[in-house]
Parts: sequence; C-alpha cells; structure tokens
Amino acid sequence: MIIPLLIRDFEAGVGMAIKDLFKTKPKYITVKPSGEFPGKIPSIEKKEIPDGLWVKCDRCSQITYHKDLEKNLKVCPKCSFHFRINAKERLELLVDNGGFQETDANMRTVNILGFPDYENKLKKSQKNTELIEGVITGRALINEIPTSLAIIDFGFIGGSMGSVVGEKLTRAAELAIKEKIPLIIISGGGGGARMHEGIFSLMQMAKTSQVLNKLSDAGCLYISVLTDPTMGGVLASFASLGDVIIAEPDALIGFTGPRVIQQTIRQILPAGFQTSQFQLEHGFVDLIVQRKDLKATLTQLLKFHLKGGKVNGN
Amino acid sequence: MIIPLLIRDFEAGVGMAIKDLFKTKPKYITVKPSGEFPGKIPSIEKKEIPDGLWVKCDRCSQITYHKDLEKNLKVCPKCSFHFRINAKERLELLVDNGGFQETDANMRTVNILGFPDYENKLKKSQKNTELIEGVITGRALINEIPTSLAIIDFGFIGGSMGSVVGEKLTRAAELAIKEKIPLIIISGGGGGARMHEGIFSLMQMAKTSQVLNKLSDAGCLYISVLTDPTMGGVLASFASLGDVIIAEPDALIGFTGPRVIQQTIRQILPAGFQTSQFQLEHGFVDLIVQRKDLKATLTQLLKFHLKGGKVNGN
Amino acid sequence: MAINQGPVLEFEKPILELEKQIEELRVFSRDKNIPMEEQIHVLEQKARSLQTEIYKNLTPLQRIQIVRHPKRPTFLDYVGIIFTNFIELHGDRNFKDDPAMVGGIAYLDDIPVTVIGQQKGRDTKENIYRNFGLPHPEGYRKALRLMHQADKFGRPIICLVDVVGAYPGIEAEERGQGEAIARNIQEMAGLSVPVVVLITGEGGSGGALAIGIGNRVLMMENAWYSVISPEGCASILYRDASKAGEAVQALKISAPNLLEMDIVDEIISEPLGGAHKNPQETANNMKTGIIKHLTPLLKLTPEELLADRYQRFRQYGKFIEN
Amino acid sequence: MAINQGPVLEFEKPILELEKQIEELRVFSRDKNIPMEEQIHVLEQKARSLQTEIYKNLTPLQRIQIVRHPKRPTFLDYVGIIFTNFIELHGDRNFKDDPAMVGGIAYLDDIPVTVIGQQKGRDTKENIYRNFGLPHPEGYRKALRLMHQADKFGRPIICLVDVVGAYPGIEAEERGQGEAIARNIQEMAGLSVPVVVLITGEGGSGGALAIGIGNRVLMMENAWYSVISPEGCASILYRDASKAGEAVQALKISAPNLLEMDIVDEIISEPLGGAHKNPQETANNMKTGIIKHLTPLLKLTPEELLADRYQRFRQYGKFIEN
Ligand SMILES: [Zn+2]
Ligand SMILES: [Zn+2]
Repeated sequence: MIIPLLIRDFEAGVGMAIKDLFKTKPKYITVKPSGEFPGKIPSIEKKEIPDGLWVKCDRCSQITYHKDLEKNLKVCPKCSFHFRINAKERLELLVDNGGFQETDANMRTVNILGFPDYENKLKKSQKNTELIEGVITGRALINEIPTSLAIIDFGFIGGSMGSVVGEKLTRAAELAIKEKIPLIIISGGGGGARMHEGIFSLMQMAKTSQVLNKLSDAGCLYISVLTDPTMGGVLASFASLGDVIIAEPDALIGFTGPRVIQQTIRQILPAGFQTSQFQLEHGFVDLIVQRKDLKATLTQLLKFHLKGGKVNGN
Repeated sequence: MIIPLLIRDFEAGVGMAIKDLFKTKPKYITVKPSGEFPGKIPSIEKKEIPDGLWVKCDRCSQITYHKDLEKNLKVCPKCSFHFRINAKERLELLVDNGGFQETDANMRTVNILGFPDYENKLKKSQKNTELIEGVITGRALINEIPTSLAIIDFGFIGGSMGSVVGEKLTRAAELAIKEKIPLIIISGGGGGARMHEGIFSLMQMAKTSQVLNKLSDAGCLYISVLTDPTMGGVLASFASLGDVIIAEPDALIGFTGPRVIQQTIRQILPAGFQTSQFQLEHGFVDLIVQRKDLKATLTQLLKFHLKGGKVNGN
Repeated sequence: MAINQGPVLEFEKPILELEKQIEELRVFSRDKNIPMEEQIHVLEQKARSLQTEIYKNLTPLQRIQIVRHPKRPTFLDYVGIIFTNFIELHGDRNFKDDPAMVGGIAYLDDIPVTVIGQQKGRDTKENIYRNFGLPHPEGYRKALRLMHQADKFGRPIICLVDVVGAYPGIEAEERGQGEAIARNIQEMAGLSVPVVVLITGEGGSGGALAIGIGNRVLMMENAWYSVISPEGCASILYRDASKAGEAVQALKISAPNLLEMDIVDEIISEPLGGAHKNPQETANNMKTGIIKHLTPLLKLTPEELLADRYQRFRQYGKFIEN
Repeated sequence: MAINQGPVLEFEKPILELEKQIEELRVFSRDKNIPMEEQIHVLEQKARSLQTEIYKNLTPLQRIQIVRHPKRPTFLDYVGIIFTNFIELHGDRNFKDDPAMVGGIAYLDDIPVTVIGQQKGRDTKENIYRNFGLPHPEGYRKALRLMHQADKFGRPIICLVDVVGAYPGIEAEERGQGEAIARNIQEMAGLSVPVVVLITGEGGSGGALAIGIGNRVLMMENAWYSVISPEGCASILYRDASKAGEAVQALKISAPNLLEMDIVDEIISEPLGGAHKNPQETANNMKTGIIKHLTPLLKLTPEELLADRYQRFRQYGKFIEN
C-alpha cells in the first residue's frame, strides 16, 4: 500500500512525515462488504463516519482525513464514492441558511406492543443521532422556493418507519396539500418498516402511501430522493411514489435485502445488484444525482413545477 | 398414412370403400407451415376451408370431411385445432336468431392514394367474401343482451384496416356510447393496417383507439375477441384495448409478423411464439375460450356488466 | 378423520392416539363379542374434551402450523364454494400472467364482484407452478389491473390474502416489487368501490398489504398478519429462526390481538382443528362474514367509500405529542 | 464542406466533383500566378445552380437517404439547441429504462415543457446501445409515463419523431409492443395539455404513431411518415425491397404529399442538402415552427385541447356512403 499516493490533502498531516501517522495502529474504519457476499454490494456495509479518524474508501481504498471528507460532502475525493450522511448534514446541504422551520419536533414513540428492548434501542438511537425520532420534517426554503421537506436519518434504528415516522411523513404531505407546496422526502431507511411496532409499522406503509394519493389529486409535486439504503417497507411505500425519483450514487435500493435473497436462492447475486444504477436501468429511478449537484437539481425541478399542477395551477 | 383411422365420420363416404375416395388425387388442402419456419407457427399458414373438400388438420393431420368440420364449428374433432371462420359464420355463432341489425352496410372504399391494383384487390375480396368491405357492424342481441358488435373478415384483404374498417369500427363504438351498450369487436386481421391506403390506414389506428378512450370514459364495457390472425396495426390499436380480451385457441397474435422477425434476427423463433397461449402467458390476454363456448362466455361477461359502469350505472 | 386431511400436526397427536385406542377397543369388543359401550363412550367423551382443550388453547405458533397445513384450502378452493360463475382473468397487460396471484369476476349471491387472492399450490407440482403462492411484481400488477377494472364498472372487490411475504428473488427485485407494492397501496386508496379484505391464512408484510387496503378487513381464526414473518423476526431478534414462538408473542400477530388493536373488524371462525377439517363449513363462515361487512358498504357513495377507507388507515399508529 | 459532414450521398457527387475542380483551379492559378478569377467565378455560379437544381428536385428516395444520413442530427442534438435546462428522466417504472426513447423536462424559451423522442445513435457504439433508435415496449411506456406526468402538471408536450418502425424482435413481442403502442395512442387521446408532434426524420408506422397523437403535427422538409417503411412496402408490393422508390411514390409519404392530405400542418424547411449541413439553422427553424404552433394551443382550455385533438384524428379517412 503506497500511502503517500492515497492521502492527498489533510490538515493535521501537513509537514508531518507520513510514517508518523502510523506509529500507532491507524484508526481508519474499513467499510468493505463482509466475506458473505461474493457479489459486490458496495453500500450495505457502509457506516457512519466517526470524528477524528482517517477513513478508507470502500470502493477505491483511498484513505482520507475525515475533515477533508466532510468538506467534500462525504464523497470520496478520488472515486466519488458517496458515504452516508445524517439528516442534519443533509438539511444543511439542501436548505437555505435560516430557511428551515421544523414541524412536529417533539413527537415521541410509544412502545405500543411492549416489544422487548425497544425502549433501549430508542434511547441508544436518540443518543447517537441527537434526534427524538428517525425523521426531521418541516417547511424548507430551497433556493427560496418553499417546500415541505422530510429527511430520514439512517442512524435512528436504521431509518426504519414506526408510528412517529409514518405520522410525521403523513403530516408533511398534508402540509404540502394545505399550503400547495411541493413535498420532498429524502429516504434512507435500511430496515424499512420498524419491526418493533409490529402491525402498526406495516400500517404506516398504507398511511403514507394513501396520503400521497391525496397529494397527487391535489396536483402537488412530490420528489422522492433515495439515499443509502432505501429498502423494504420504505421502498414499498412512499419512496417509490415520487412524481420524480432521484437516487444518490452508490445507494443500496431494493425491497428484500441482499442477505435474505442470497440465503434463499443460494446463488451469487449479480454485480451491481440493487444499486442506484441497477434501479435506473430497470426503470425505477428517474435520475442519479451527485450529492454536490442535488440542491441545484432539486431547484431546477421545483422551478419547472412552480405554477403547480392542473388542480392548483391554472 | 393410415387413412381409415383418420376419417372418423362422413356423409358422402358411408358405405363407400375408403380407397374409392382416393381414386383421383385427394383434394384436401394442407395447412402446414411452409419450410421457412423451423419454429412451429401453427396458424400463419391457415387457409379458409373451401367447400366440397376433405380437410387435413394442420396440427394432428386428421382428415375431416368439410361438412363434419362445419358441424363442429370448424374445429378439428380430434385435436380441437381451430380453423378460421369468416365473419358471417361468426355472426351466426354468436348472435341470437334474428337479432342482428346491420349498420353502415353500404359504406364503400375509395382508392384514396390511387394505389396500384387496389381496385382489383377490393373486387376480388368482395367476390370471395360477398362483403362490400372487411368488417360487419351492427346492433346485435347476444342471449337477448343488446350489444354493438363488429366482426372483421380475414378474407377481405387479410382483414386489414383501411378507411372503411376504421370508420365503421369508430361508429360501432359511437353507437355503444350513444345507446349505453357494450361493444364487442372480433378481430382477425392479418396485415393490420391496410398498406394500400397509406397514411390514412395508419390514421385509422389513431381514430379507433381514441374513440375507445371516449367509450371508456362513458363507462361502457368493451370486449375484444382476438381470432386468427390478429397482427400489426390491428393489434396495436383497438384489439389490445379491451376491458376484457378473449383469444380463440390457436390464433396467431402479435405485432410484427414471424417472417419479418425471423428474417431480421436470423434466429429460430421459440415454439409457440405469438400463439394465443403465448399472449396469455405474457399477460396480454385475459382468457382463451374455445369456439363452442364463446357465446356462453361472452354472455356471462355481459351479464356481469349489465348495470354498466360508474358513469352510466348508479 | 384427520388421516384424510393430510399430515397430523405434532400437537394433534394425543387426539389421534385416543381415537386409535377407541377404534382398537371397538374392534376388540366386536371380535370378542364383549359389550364395552360404556367404556367407549367415556373414551369418546374424553377425546372430545381433549380436542376442545387442545384446539381451544392453541398457541399462536400452533395456529401458524394450522394455516400452513398442506391440506388447508387455497384461494381457488374457497372461490369455488363462496362464489358462483367465476371467470378467471389473466395477465398484467404488461409482462406476464403470474399464477401466484389469481383474480376474476364472479357472483357473490347475485352481486357481481371482483375477487382476487394469492394462490398456493395444492401439491408439489402446483406449488412450483404457483411459486408457493408468492407473487412476482406482475402478480401485484395483475391484481391492480383487475381492481381498476372493477372500479371502472362499480363492482365491489373481495381480496383473500394468503401469502407468507414478498418473494425474495432476483427477478422480483429486477422488476420492482417495491414499486409494485407501493403502487398497489396508493391506487387501492383511490378505489371508489367497496373493498373487503379477508386474511385467510398468512398475512405476510408487503405481499399481504399489496391487496390489503380494504374498507373492512376480516381475518380467519387461525390466520396471522404481520409486518414480518415469525421466522424472519426471530432471526433478527434472537438470531434463531426456531424461536418463532417468542417472536409471534412479541409481534402480536394472531387474530385476537389484531381484533383488539382494531386492525381487523371481525374474526371468522374455523371448524375445530382448522379450515381443512371442513372446507365447506369454513367457506360458509367466510361468505357470511363477507356479506355481513359488504352489505352496509353497498349503500355508500364513491366519496363515502373513499373517505371511509382513508380514515381507517389514517388513524393507525400511536405516539406522544409534547 | 460536405467532407466534414460524413459520407457524400450518390446524388451529391456531381456537386462535389465541381467543387473539387474549382479548388484545383484555384491552386493552379495561385501556383502558376495566372489570374483566373473569372473562370472560377463562372464555375462557382455553376456549382451553386447545380446545388440548387439537385437539392430542390430531390426524389422522395433521395430525401430518405438524407434523413438516414449518419450525420443527421438526432433527438438529443436538437434538444440541446431548441430547449434549455433539459433534465432527462429515465424509466418506465415497470421494467426497464429504454435508451432508444428519451424524454425529460426543459424550457422552450421560458415555458417548461416535456420533450420526448426516439434517440438514434451518433456512432456505431451508441447505435448498439440505443438499438438504432428502435424502442422496445418499455420505451413507449416510459414515454407514456412522462406524458402523464406532464398532463398532471399542465405542461405542454413536444414529441420529436424519428424511427424507422417498430422493432422486429422476440423480446419486443414478448413484452407486448402491440399493446404498448395501442395504449399510448389511446392515452394520448386523453391528454388535456397541448401536444405538438414534429416528425424530424423517419416516421415509421406504429413506432411513430405511439408518440404521434398531437394537436399539431409538423414535419421536416426531408422527413417521411408512413404506415409501412418504403422497403417493407416494396417487399410486399413488388417482392423486391430495392424498388423502394416506386413504393414511396405509391404510398405518398413525403412532406408535400402529407401536407396536401392534411396529415401535417406545416413543413419545417431544412438547409440546402439537409439538416446535417447546418444543425443550428435546422434547430432554429424547428423551434420557430414549434413555438408558432404551440402558442395558440396555450390559450385553449383542457376540454378544448381534448376536443381539438380528437377532431383531428376523427376525420381521417375517405369512403363513400350511399
Ligand atoms: Zn474512493
Ligand atoms: Zn386436429
């Protein structure tokens, strides 16, 4: 491994001998898929990037200092591999400065089934994400265009949908209908429906999908942005129902997870299975947009629809 | 060839030695596919059955006296292979005795482009079919249920659609809309659009498809029955747009003809390509109905829809 | 009796044992010409009370065994008893006819209805043909096409749900089963005809929900309905699929649980031991239930039906505000 | 000049010959220092009149050669000049994204429009990728999806047609190209937004009609539009595909024929020698034509637009009624 070629630009390391960096065991995290998957599934094993570390790119093995990675919107400067970002980072990326007004900020989950260990899981997620639940919703200005925006945080029990996520998404759609503004949902939910709420999490699929039918009847634009990962009950409900569906590069997007499919069919999954590109080629994604271009693309799409649909337009 | 086993029942032959039948060269017609097609395309070479002949079944080689074949609705008594029947035979098969009132009976074709030899082709078809043009339309009672019925005759320039066929079908749909009755179209057009009328035949595809949109908006039922063959511009317009699509067994149904595909891709076509069964398996046909059951099945479907759709129902 | 109805489930074996003993006693009594009516009568009573005891106290996991019993009636079995003049309509008009999802038009008494459901195989060969009743995306799309057809002609829709879950296969992903399920849910929300859903056996996650957006949702006594299969949940929760029993308890997926949580409106009772013990009686119960819940819906306007269905699903979920 | 624009067509060779002679004369005059301005001028005039003579009297078959010229601009070339801020949207939400059919949203001046068309390749590699601009059923279905999207948001639709015909392949049949074309025609009839269709090159049968149901239909000077390709017609009519010239005459498929028969509303002129001689000028002409015909449509209500389009196609055909 020729480290000097891999580390291009870093703050702490300036003037420092490269070998000094590795006096102790380097603390970069590897995000390679585990040995289980012969087919390359680049994103399933992605992890959040902790602070103060060097990060090794899953795809090209480039090692980047975390602050440089952050400056580059957590996209590998060498191969453009898109690492996961959390909901607050996403908010900063997309929304005008001072242009966000959160809604339902304090809605909290109830362990409706008395599901074992659920409270602990919630507390852990709350601590890790500094969120009360897995989705942030609110009125958002995107280059001065008012929208109803919802962003799911993967860190919160895998971005899964329980009663609170379902309710907040539904209200975000209702807000869009009421104020005749576009709805944007950024999905990044691994597990899809949240098992810990049993049948009620399944019902959130119904609840969120049916309100989108009302939204559509009201002539409002709905843009669905699929980030890594978008799976299961999230994909099988609101995430698939955008008037326009955007995917970030390198996202894992599918219904059944690759592990389960692999275990069931006992075959090697094809290369690139369930990636953003796979979904584009199979006709389920309108376009793939680099993170750095996402705000501009959203803005252009919003502008195309400024006059609104037949119902609320003229 | 053991003829006695093949001929089961015949009028002329009773008491007659089988060999006597073949003193002269037997006049049965063979309807085997020509040598060009390695893949079995059972119906492409089907011919009308002339009078006074013995007919050899394309599929099972059974030889049947034509009158027996007619008694059996031109279905092979051995293997149920469905031979073609003409529009008048179809009318008799489906419509109650005395229950047909023809419309636009005298609408005639104009050689709009001055296309070479078109008039001769028309005259020949008129003589062969005893029809003025390729479709019969009218009010029809099917087990006392009033319908607007259109039947295309393959014998008339391959059942192709020119201005008259397009106009009569359109009027049949308009009649259904006006009288709030179901529309049934029996398609059996080989060439699809009628080349001799150039762009005007293409426009008939537009004309017939768009009136079906009005029919649908009016809440009227439209049953499309696909008989052998339903190809090209016929399949790519009204024939594919039924609320329910029925196919007769053994029909060739497709857009591009097997010859052209074969010549283009230079591969053997898969067995059963473009048959009724193929279309059923690929999801484009609701059900396959034996000729003997067609009237009963149509009747049941009509009964299910007696109260009409949302628009003209309650 | 149980012998004609396929394999005997583990927890049914004591009943079978007792029945065998009674039969042996009868043979003995006849052969030896020793009158033993009284003893036999006692044993028969015991057998009956054992039956009642076992079948009335089934664990959720035993119920799952019952709904997966190879002789449990399938969609087409029920259709043949509940409805008349069924005409099956095939195909999604797009890619394929999926034999794992069946639908068509039939009479429910004298009302034309569209009836749709997953079709499991009744033997190994049919199970392979029907992919064990696991639809591919084209199956969901066929169902949706038939629902739109019903909607157009103002025809009520009856969905009989019986599916262990969505199909974990490459082709199902390639053809977008996520999209197909989502689309079905969304468009079912827009249907202006009455929709009655009955979970007849397994109600597994998205595969069930894809035809599950009803004005009324009913459930067979032994059926389950869940966001994840018991085995799937156990694999995740306890890293051990065999702990499905505990998962079932945690998930609360059996009919009484779901009735209590207002997810279903009524439980349709099954004969003692399960539907396969008496398909005719089962189907009669189903028919009674369907008609009972459909009848008031027939009086509603399209707008009322839409609002009724919307309200049902809008309310689900529990949370605290401030 | 012609050299930069790909292969020279047979009938263009006399022009090229003359241009070569002029060039040789120039070189000779310069090298030998013999003034020959007058001779050169005469030859140049001759070249110009030869050009005019040849290009103004093109046979229909020569026009077909021009629209099939490998350097003729394709859909995306035109989009890049006529429209701004084009965002391509992929996929039929069902099976596949078909690269042979391209669509998206863009501005036409300051009006957002949905623009759709068949995309031929600009080299061999792209031609293979794009199946020579021959859509599969999923291509038609993508087009329809984008038209419905446009309809929902009240956005005018511009279709640029350039396809030799439907694709004669097994998969296209398996996935129902007949159904896909029929569906498109029917649903285009139900669009309540303005639809302007421009046949930019080849308008081959069902493949063209599938995106061809416009309120207005325009046509490039050298384009053809027909129920069957000239070669296909010749094969059937004369059992000889090389007699396409005669077939073209019989079918009346060139722009002036179709204008006269009211199939198209206006002919968009091309630079002398065809669009590839000056793509910018061509696209400008197209844009002017599109705006001219779209502008009055923008003033119509949805109902008027529907009725206008319906009336257009309702009237086609000629027959005698007693
Ligand atoms: Zn990298
Ligand atoms: Zn036969």
